[in-house]
Order: sequence, then C-alpha cells, then structure tokens
Amino acid sequence: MTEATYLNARTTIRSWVLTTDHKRIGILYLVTLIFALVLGGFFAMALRIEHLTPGHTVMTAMTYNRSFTLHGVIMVWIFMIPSIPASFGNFLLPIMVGAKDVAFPRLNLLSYYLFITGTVMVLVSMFVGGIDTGWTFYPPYSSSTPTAIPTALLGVFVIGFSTILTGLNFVVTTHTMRHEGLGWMKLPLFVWAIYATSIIQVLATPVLGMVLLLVVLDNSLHWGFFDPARGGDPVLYQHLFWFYSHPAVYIMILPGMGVVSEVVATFARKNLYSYRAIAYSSFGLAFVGFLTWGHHMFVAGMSTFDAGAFGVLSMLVAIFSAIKVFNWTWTLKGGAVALKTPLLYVFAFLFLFVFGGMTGVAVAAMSLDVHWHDTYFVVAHFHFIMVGGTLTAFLAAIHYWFPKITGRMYSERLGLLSAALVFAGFFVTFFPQFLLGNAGMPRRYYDYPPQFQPLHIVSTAGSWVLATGLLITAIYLGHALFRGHRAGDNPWGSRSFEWRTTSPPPTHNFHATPPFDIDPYDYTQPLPGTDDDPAAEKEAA
Amino acid sequence: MSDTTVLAPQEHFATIEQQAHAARLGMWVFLASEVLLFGAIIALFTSYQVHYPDAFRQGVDHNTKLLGSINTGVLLTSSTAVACSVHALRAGKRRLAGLLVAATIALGAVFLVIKLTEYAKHFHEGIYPGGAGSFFQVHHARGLPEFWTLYFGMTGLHALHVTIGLTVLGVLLSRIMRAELGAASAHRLELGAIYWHLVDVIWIFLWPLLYLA
Amino acid sequence: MNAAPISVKPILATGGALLALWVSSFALSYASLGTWALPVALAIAVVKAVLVALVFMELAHATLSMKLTVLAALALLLTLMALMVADVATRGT
Amino acid sequence: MIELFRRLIFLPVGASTVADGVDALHAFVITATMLVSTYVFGAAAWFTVRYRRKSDRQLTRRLSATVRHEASIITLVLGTFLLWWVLGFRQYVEMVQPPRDSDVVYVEAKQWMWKFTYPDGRDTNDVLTVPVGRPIRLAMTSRDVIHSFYVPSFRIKQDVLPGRYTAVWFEATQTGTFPIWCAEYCGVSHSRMRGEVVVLSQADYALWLRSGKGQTAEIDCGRGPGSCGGGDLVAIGRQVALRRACVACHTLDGQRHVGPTWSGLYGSQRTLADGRKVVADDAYLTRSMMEPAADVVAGYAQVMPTYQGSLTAAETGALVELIRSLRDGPVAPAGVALPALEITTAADGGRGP
Repeated sequence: MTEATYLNARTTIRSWVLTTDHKRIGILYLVTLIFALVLGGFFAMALRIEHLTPGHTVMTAMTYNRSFTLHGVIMVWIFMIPSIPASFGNFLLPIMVGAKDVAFPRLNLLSYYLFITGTVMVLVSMFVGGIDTGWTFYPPYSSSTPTAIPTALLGVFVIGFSTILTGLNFVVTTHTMRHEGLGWMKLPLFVWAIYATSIIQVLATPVLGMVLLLVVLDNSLHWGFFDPARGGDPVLYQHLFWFYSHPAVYIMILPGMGVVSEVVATFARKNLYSYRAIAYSSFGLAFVGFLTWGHHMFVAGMSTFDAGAFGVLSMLVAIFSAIKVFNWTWTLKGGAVALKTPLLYVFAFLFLFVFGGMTGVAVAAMSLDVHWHDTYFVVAHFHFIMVGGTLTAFLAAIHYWFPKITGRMYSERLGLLSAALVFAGFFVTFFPQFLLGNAGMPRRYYDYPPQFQPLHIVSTAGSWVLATGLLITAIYLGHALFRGHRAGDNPWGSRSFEWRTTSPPPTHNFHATPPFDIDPYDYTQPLPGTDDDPAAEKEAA
Repeated sequence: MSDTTVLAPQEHFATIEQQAHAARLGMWVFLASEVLLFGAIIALFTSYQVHYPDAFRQGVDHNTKLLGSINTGVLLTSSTAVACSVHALRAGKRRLAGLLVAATIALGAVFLVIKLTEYAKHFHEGIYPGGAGSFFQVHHARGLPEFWTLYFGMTGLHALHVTIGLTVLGVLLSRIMRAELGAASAHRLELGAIYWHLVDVIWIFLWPLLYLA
Repeated sequence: MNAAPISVKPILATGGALLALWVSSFALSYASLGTWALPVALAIAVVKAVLVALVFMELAHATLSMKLTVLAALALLLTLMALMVADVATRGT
Repeated sequence: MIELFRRLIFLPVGASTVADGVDALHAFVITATMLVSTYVFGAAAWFTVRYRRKSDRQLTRRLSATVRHEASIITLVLGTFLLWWVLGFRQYVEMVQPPRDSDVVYVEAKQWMWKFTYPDGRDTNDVLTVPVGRPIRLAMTSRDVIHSFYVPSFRIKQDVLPGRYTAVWFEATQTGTFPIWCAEYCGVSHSRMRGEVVVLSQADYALWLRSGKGQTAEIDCGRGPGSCGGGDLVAIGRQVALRRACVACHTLDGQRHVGPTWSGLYGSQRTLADGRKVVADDAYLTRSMMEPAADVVAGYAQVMPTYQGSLTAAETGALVELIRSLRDGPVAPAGVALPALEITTAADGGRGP
C-alpha cells in the first residue's frame, strides 16, 4: 500500500498548475528555475566559446552584448534571486515551523504566476530587439539605446513584485504560523536564513522596482529622470540601483548559508558550534548589507566622503560572513563526519565562498578597487560568490532534500563524482578570470588584445568541465526520480523538523502532531521512535 | 444585526485570531514595502533638491499651493472618517460604518478631481514632464525640468495609490452594505483603512516637499 | 494582538489635531523662515504622520513584530536618503 | 620582490607613482586571502578525516563556542579588514586629489573614441602624449553615455560622465606606451574604445611640443570645426569668450559687471551667497559654466544660463586656460580686441576677428 503523499493526492494537471499547496508550488518553482539555469547556462557557454579567440569567433559584437546581458538578467533575477527561497524555502519553511501551509497560500500561487509573467516578458524582449545594457541597466545608455528596454525592465519589475509577495508570505508565516512551543531559538537555521532573506526582499525590491520604472519612463517617454541634458544625474541611478542590488547579493547567498548550516549539522551529526552566532549573523548580513551599496561606485564620480563611508561599512558586513564560516568549520570538530554528496558540495561552498568573500573585501579596499573595478577580477569575484556560493548550495540542497521531496535516493558514487567535477570545472573556469582582471582586461569586452588569449582558453575549457558535471547530475537525478530506490523517511538520520514527517510528506505536512519541543541539532542522545532508537535497533536485530 | 456570526478560519490556520494576526502583519509588511517604493523616488527628489536648491524653490513657488493645501485637508479628513468607520463597525454600528466609508470614498474622489484640476492647469501653462512644453522655453533654471518631472512622477504614483485605495474601499463598502462584514470581521475593513492611512501619510510628506517650502 | 480602543474620542481628537497642524503648517509657509521653512514643515509632517500611525493605524496597540517592521522600513529609508544626499552635498570637495 | 609578485599574478608594469603602493597592498590582501582559504579548507579536511563517522547511529558530545573564542576571531578578522580599509582609503585619497601644480589635459569621451585637448591648443584622438615625471590631471567629460578612463599600468580608473567633469591624475614614472581602455560598457564597440598613453622623456616631450604634431583644436568659431585657427588655448579661449558672449557679463580687466570679472579670479578665494568659501580652481570654474546656480558668488544675481551641452570639452578647457592666464590681473589683449562691455560687438564677434 502506498502512503498518501502530496505527490499522489491528486494527479491531474489542473491540480498542479492551480495548486495552493506550498510543496507543489515549491516544485513548480524548482522546475522553472532549472529551466532558467539551463537557459542562462547556454548563454554562458556561448560567451565562453566566443572568447576562445580575440575578435569574432562565433558571434557578432551585438549578439555578444545581448548575450551577456541576457545571461546576467536570467541568472540574477530568474535564477539566483528566487532560487533557494522560492523552491526549497517554499517546500520546507512551513514544515520546519510545523505549519500546514504558508500564511497566504493563494498569494503564494499568484506570486508564482507573476514570476512566470515576468520571465516571459524578459524572454520576449529577446525576440523584439534584445537588450544590450548589461544587467545593471545604467543610464544614460539604457535610456537611449533603441533596444527592448521597456519590455525587459517591466519584466524584471513584475518578477520583483513576485519576490516581494514571496518574502511577505515567509515573514508572516515565520511570525504567526509557528507550532505551539516552537520558539525562535529552536527554529532550524534554514528558517532563520529564509526569514532574513525575506526581510531584504520586502524592503529592497521596491526600490529596484521604482528605479526601473523611472528608466522605462526615460527610455520610452524621455522624461529624463537621469538624463544629464535635462539636469539629471546618472550617478543617482546607480545609488538607487545598488541600494537594491547589493542587498540582493545577500538575497542570493543567505538561503545558501541556511542550507550549509543544515547540511553541516546533519552530516557531522553534531550540534552547531554556535547556533546563536549563525542565527544573529543572518540578521547582521540582512541589515548591514543595506549600508554598503556605494562600494560599487568608487570610481563612478561619487564624493570622496561617501566613498570612504561606504568603504568602512563594507568592512563591517564582511565580519558576519566570517562568523558563519568559522562556526560551520568548527562544527565538524568532534563530530561524526560522513562525506556524502551534499557535504562535498558544502565543502566546495566553504572554500569558494571564503575565496570569493575575501576577494570581495579586497575590492572594498578602495585603492585596489580602482584597478579592479569593471574588470574580470570583479567578474571572477562575484561568480565565486554566486556560482561557487549560491549554485553550489543549491546543488547541495537538491541532493540533501532529494529523498525528502521525492522519497527516492540517487547514486551516491555518481553524486560524489559530479560534485568533484563541478568544483574542479568551476575553479578552472573562474580562477583565470582573477588573473585576467589583474592584467587589466575590462569586463563586457567582445574583443580583447591577444595577450589575454591563453587565460581565456583555460577559462573556456573549465566551463566545459563544469557543464559536464552538471549534465551528469541531471542524468542521474532524472534517473533516480523514477528508478531510484526508496529512501525511507529519514535517510540521513537528521534531527531537523522536516525529517520528522514521512518522505514525501502528506498534503498537510504531518500525519500526527509532531513534537516541536526538541532541539533540531541535538545529537547527544538517540531519537525515540526512529532508527536511532536502541529499542528499534534491538527489534530489527 | 447579524454581527454575531462566528467565522471559521481557513483550514491552514488554527484560529480566526491567528488568521487575523497574519493578515494584519501581512498588511504592515506590505506597507513597509510601499514606504520604500515611495522612499526611492523621494530620495531622488531630495538629492536633486540639494543639487539645485534655487530651481526647486522656483518650482515650489510656482506650484498651485492653495489647491495642494486643500487636498491635504481633504485627505486628513478622509483618514479621520475611515478610522471612525472601523470603530463603528467594531461596535456593531454597521450602517454608520457604511456611511463613513462612503464619506471617505467621496473625499478621495474630491482629492482626485482637485489633483486633475491641478494637472490641467499645469498643462495649460505649458508644463509637461521631461522639461517639455512652452513653460521651459521661458524658465531656464537648470534643474527646473527635474522638479516638474519628479512632481508628476510622485503625484502620479500617489494618485494611482489613491485610486487603488478607493477601489478597495468600494469593495469593502459593498460588502458592508450586503452585511457580509460585521463586528466579527471588522479586521477586513481595518486592513483597507490601514492602506488608506498610508496613502494619507505619503501625501502628508509630499505636501511640504512639493508645495510649501 | 490589537486591543481596540474603547472610545471614539481619541480618533476625533486626533482628527482635530491633524487639521490644526495642517492649518499651522499652511500659515507658517507664509512666514519667511528662509532655510528653516522646509525643516519646520517636515517636522510638522512627521508629527502628523506619527499621529496617523499611532492612533488611526493603531500602531500603538500593535504587536512588536509590526512595530519592528515599520521601524526597519524607516531606518532603511533614512539610510538611503542620508547617504544619497551626502554624496550630492559633499561632491564638490 | 614586487616585480616577482607582479609577474606571478599577471599584473602589468607599474608605471605611475601610485602603482607600487597599490601593488604592495594587493600583495598583502591576496596573501591573506590565500592563507585564510587554505586554513579553512585545511581545517575542514582535517576534521573530516579525524572525526570520520564510524557508525550511522553514532552520537556526539555537545561542543559549543565560548564567547572568548568567537570574540577573538571577530577581533582578529575585523582588525585585518579595517587595516585594509585604512591603507586603501589613504591611497584612494591620494589618487583622487591631484597635486596643485599638475598640468591639465582635457578629455572628451564619445562613442567610441577618446579626444585629448592640450593646453597649447592641440587635439589628438586616442593618443595621449605626456612627459615622464610630471603630474598630469585629466579633466574629463563625455558627449553621450558613461565611459570609464582606465590605464591598467598606472592603476587608475575614473568614470567619465556626460554633463559633468570628473578628474583623474597620474604621474608616469617610466617612458613607454601604455594602453587606455574604456571600462564602462558604452555600446556595441565598447571593446574597441581603446587608446594609448605615450610617455616621453622630458627632452622628447619638449621636441614633441615644438613639432606641432596633432591637430589644432576643433573648436567651432562659427565656420565649422577648426575654424578658430591655430594658436594656444588662451587665444582660443578669447575667441570662445567672444563667440559665446561670455564677455557680455564678465570683464577681463577687473571691472565689476553683471557677473564677476575674470581678472585675478583664478586661484582666489570666493565667498558664496550661502556663506561657503571656495577656491576658484579649474573644478570650480568648469562647474560654474555647467551649473551656474550651484555656487553663486555673494553679491551677484543668479542670471547665468547653463552651458551644459553647448560647450565642448576643448572649449571649456580654452575658457579655463584664458581665466588662468588672467590670474595676475588683466593682460594686454594679444591679437584680439576684447570689447568687454559691448554686447552687440560680442554678439557679432562670432564672425571672427
């Protein structure tokens, strides 16, 4: 007899596309996100191939410019920003707080369809002229280029609306839907991470929405909010844009940090070295992250006073990431560490994120930024954070919660192999880009002087290894989806709340009211009623 | 009156109190988001004001101060009316609550009519967004086009919010008249009222920035 | 949770206060305050906004989470404005 | 040592006075990054091996951070970061403040070329010729979108904005040719917007100055670009002042008129209408042309229109040079009669001398 799960409760297409079940909406997001990742990845590969030789390789300058813009827009707004919160956050947050659903299930569905609408608008812009501004849409270029700016920017605006509604839903759910007896200090750290992310989503995204609207008005009606000929100041656009887009980096990385906290504790079978430090530092990142946007503008013509202020504030925000990294690493000490696929991805995360984060601090050291700004050094730095951080955490999450979501298990050997390939491929792709940046190669260059070619070839070769790793992942996960052996309810032996119900969970998440009075990271004693229980062990024997 | 109807919560909530609390917090979080939306354009306005103090003074001096000020009074009164209507509905005085919401809607409509009158006056004078129009061939102060563009942007966005608020209040009014809202479900009206108050608060700041000083 | 005010009096009193502040703000705009005109007008606006928020929007009776939401939004808004204006104001030096 | 480091991480030669300091900080920061990454990964790897799992039901002892442990890590890390900021900020301030005695070259960026205008009135496209060992300040503006002036070998970069003048300076320490790249995306040919700085020895530079290479400034004196003829920037400035009717309000001989006189203006301290005091340097003068309302001198009415968009970088440069030439009071008009107060003459002065 098969158990009733959210997957087999109703199986019509209608029951999926009009579902208000947070788990199914999470799955809808996951499928859409993987589509976005593939599309953004396609452009990335095309860009890398173009750079095999200086000048024309496979595409014209205009195609190149549109491709890197689409790569950026798709990866940032259609993949990174919603990635972990919209998929795993949706699926897990209500379960982790012991609720039947998010606070506003219909709003949740609306949010998904807004996301789809925005995505379609961005993709349509590809066919009605494309956009060639880069994902930062700086005026006056963006307000004068004849390409499809209004379509694309309104698309991003709509996606922003979806982000706000998702964040709002999570904030309210965390506040009002927690199970009785589940205090803030007992919440899984993933919930803290998603909650802090949601705060940024709700408070930063409207600023982006506003400034994009102004650029659309500048571009289509020539209102000139940022047009120097009418007295406008393009640097003010950059202020407003980065007021959103710097915190957006934390929208991308914080949920990944939540994943890391969960995975590290589970595979070390140990309490986190400091729960409070990790929880509070999420808030630290969320709030101090709002004060540092100006470090994107050190050479933009900002005042020296402001530049100095943003420089020192940027140093403060880095400390919160450092606290987390330190605490994760020391969690392993005295644990019972099993190097499974999710943990291997987390190790990749740790290394790449430390490297990416430290080079981030380096670019906030102001005189160095003057040389590095808008070069491949910056490109390498933020890919270390976004791919090495967020994408790696996303892959860790997929592997960690795969049995939770599907009830099945993938091949561990292929998992470890592809994780190693992804790590190696990533490193070979992006490490040379630091060196290119040192040498002075500016970003968004279609053509480049021949002395940079060897490094570009290495980088392109790395991108193929990375793609191979991801392709293998797709194949064995696809296989496991239908053919994988049954995983059992709690294959990792985790103490966290989402594993206290069946895998996959039933429609209303719990068959019986689970106990929410324990510490989700307590591995000091056996867990009653599970495989861990000595009594159960005896019975099995 | 049928205000004693006990409302059942939606199935994923344990109690109606939990549901009302969630709805209220949700509205506040949404308003926080709205504050930042308006905050972005106000921050832009303030920056340009610091950059072009003289042009912005000229702009303010030229603006239709009397009409803008009357509109402030209209919105303040409407806010008071809708606050009273929430109070009345909680006390079970559905009819009074309905009347007060109707008054709020009427005042909101007056606000929009006055706002449109102002726009008509500006257009007549040759003031259009983007520094277009005959006005700017006579008045050259650098930064003046930005004042008027931002003026249209800010008041236009605000007028859009007034319109949304009026729609929400209209729906609530019809539900009060059909006795679908009563003392037990007063929090629904309360949410609409909170939104209306926010629209009022934003105007409270736009008024001095654009009309007074 | 929101404990609803029992009497309608605070609402009416607040409405009266708002209109009084409105009139005074309008009148003050004719006094030649020079550079102080805008700060004074904005200070009155802040008082009005606080009254509306505390009494009409019942923030005074709201939960801590709601108050913190408002505070967070205001703190970030002020940060945005302060650092943006600081750039424009200190650029010449 | 620093040369080895440069070669190791692909840095170009350091050919300006700021390069060595920046590269030293670079070395410090990158070494620390490498060490910390290795340390974190090493620790994780060691714990993974040392505490590997022995049984799937293995229990672990609770092990928590002490406040002292957390605090010491925070202090150490934050201390390092703040030290980087202090070092970086000091260098940054040095990089954005040109020495007082620097030579000025006017730069106009447009899609997709760089145009340099020298004090002697010459124009060159895409090639900037400078002497070694002299501080050079670039006053830069853009004609269309944002560009960014980047010379990797000098470790300098500055965005070039339409509607505004931004400045960057450098002092080359070795002769040679160094590439200039545009670092801010500016359209389809962004990657081809390249130029070069040619650094000559002082002697070669003097020769270059005399050779008259480059074109005469393409300043429009009413009969198309270049119609102002030759001559140095001061002479061109006089013609611009006539043609643009600057002299309708500003005198060159020290008399007060609608606007302040230009005589003795340069380098003097001005008291503004709002009480601020500023020194009338190049930045102030260009700003006053573009945004007359920004700094109104006390005692004068704000009636000047903006010249934003109507003056090219070269014309602005010429005017500033003219005003600079008058810093010690009026000089006898050379070649061009300057009818200081007669507006009618100024208006048809456009037809040339």
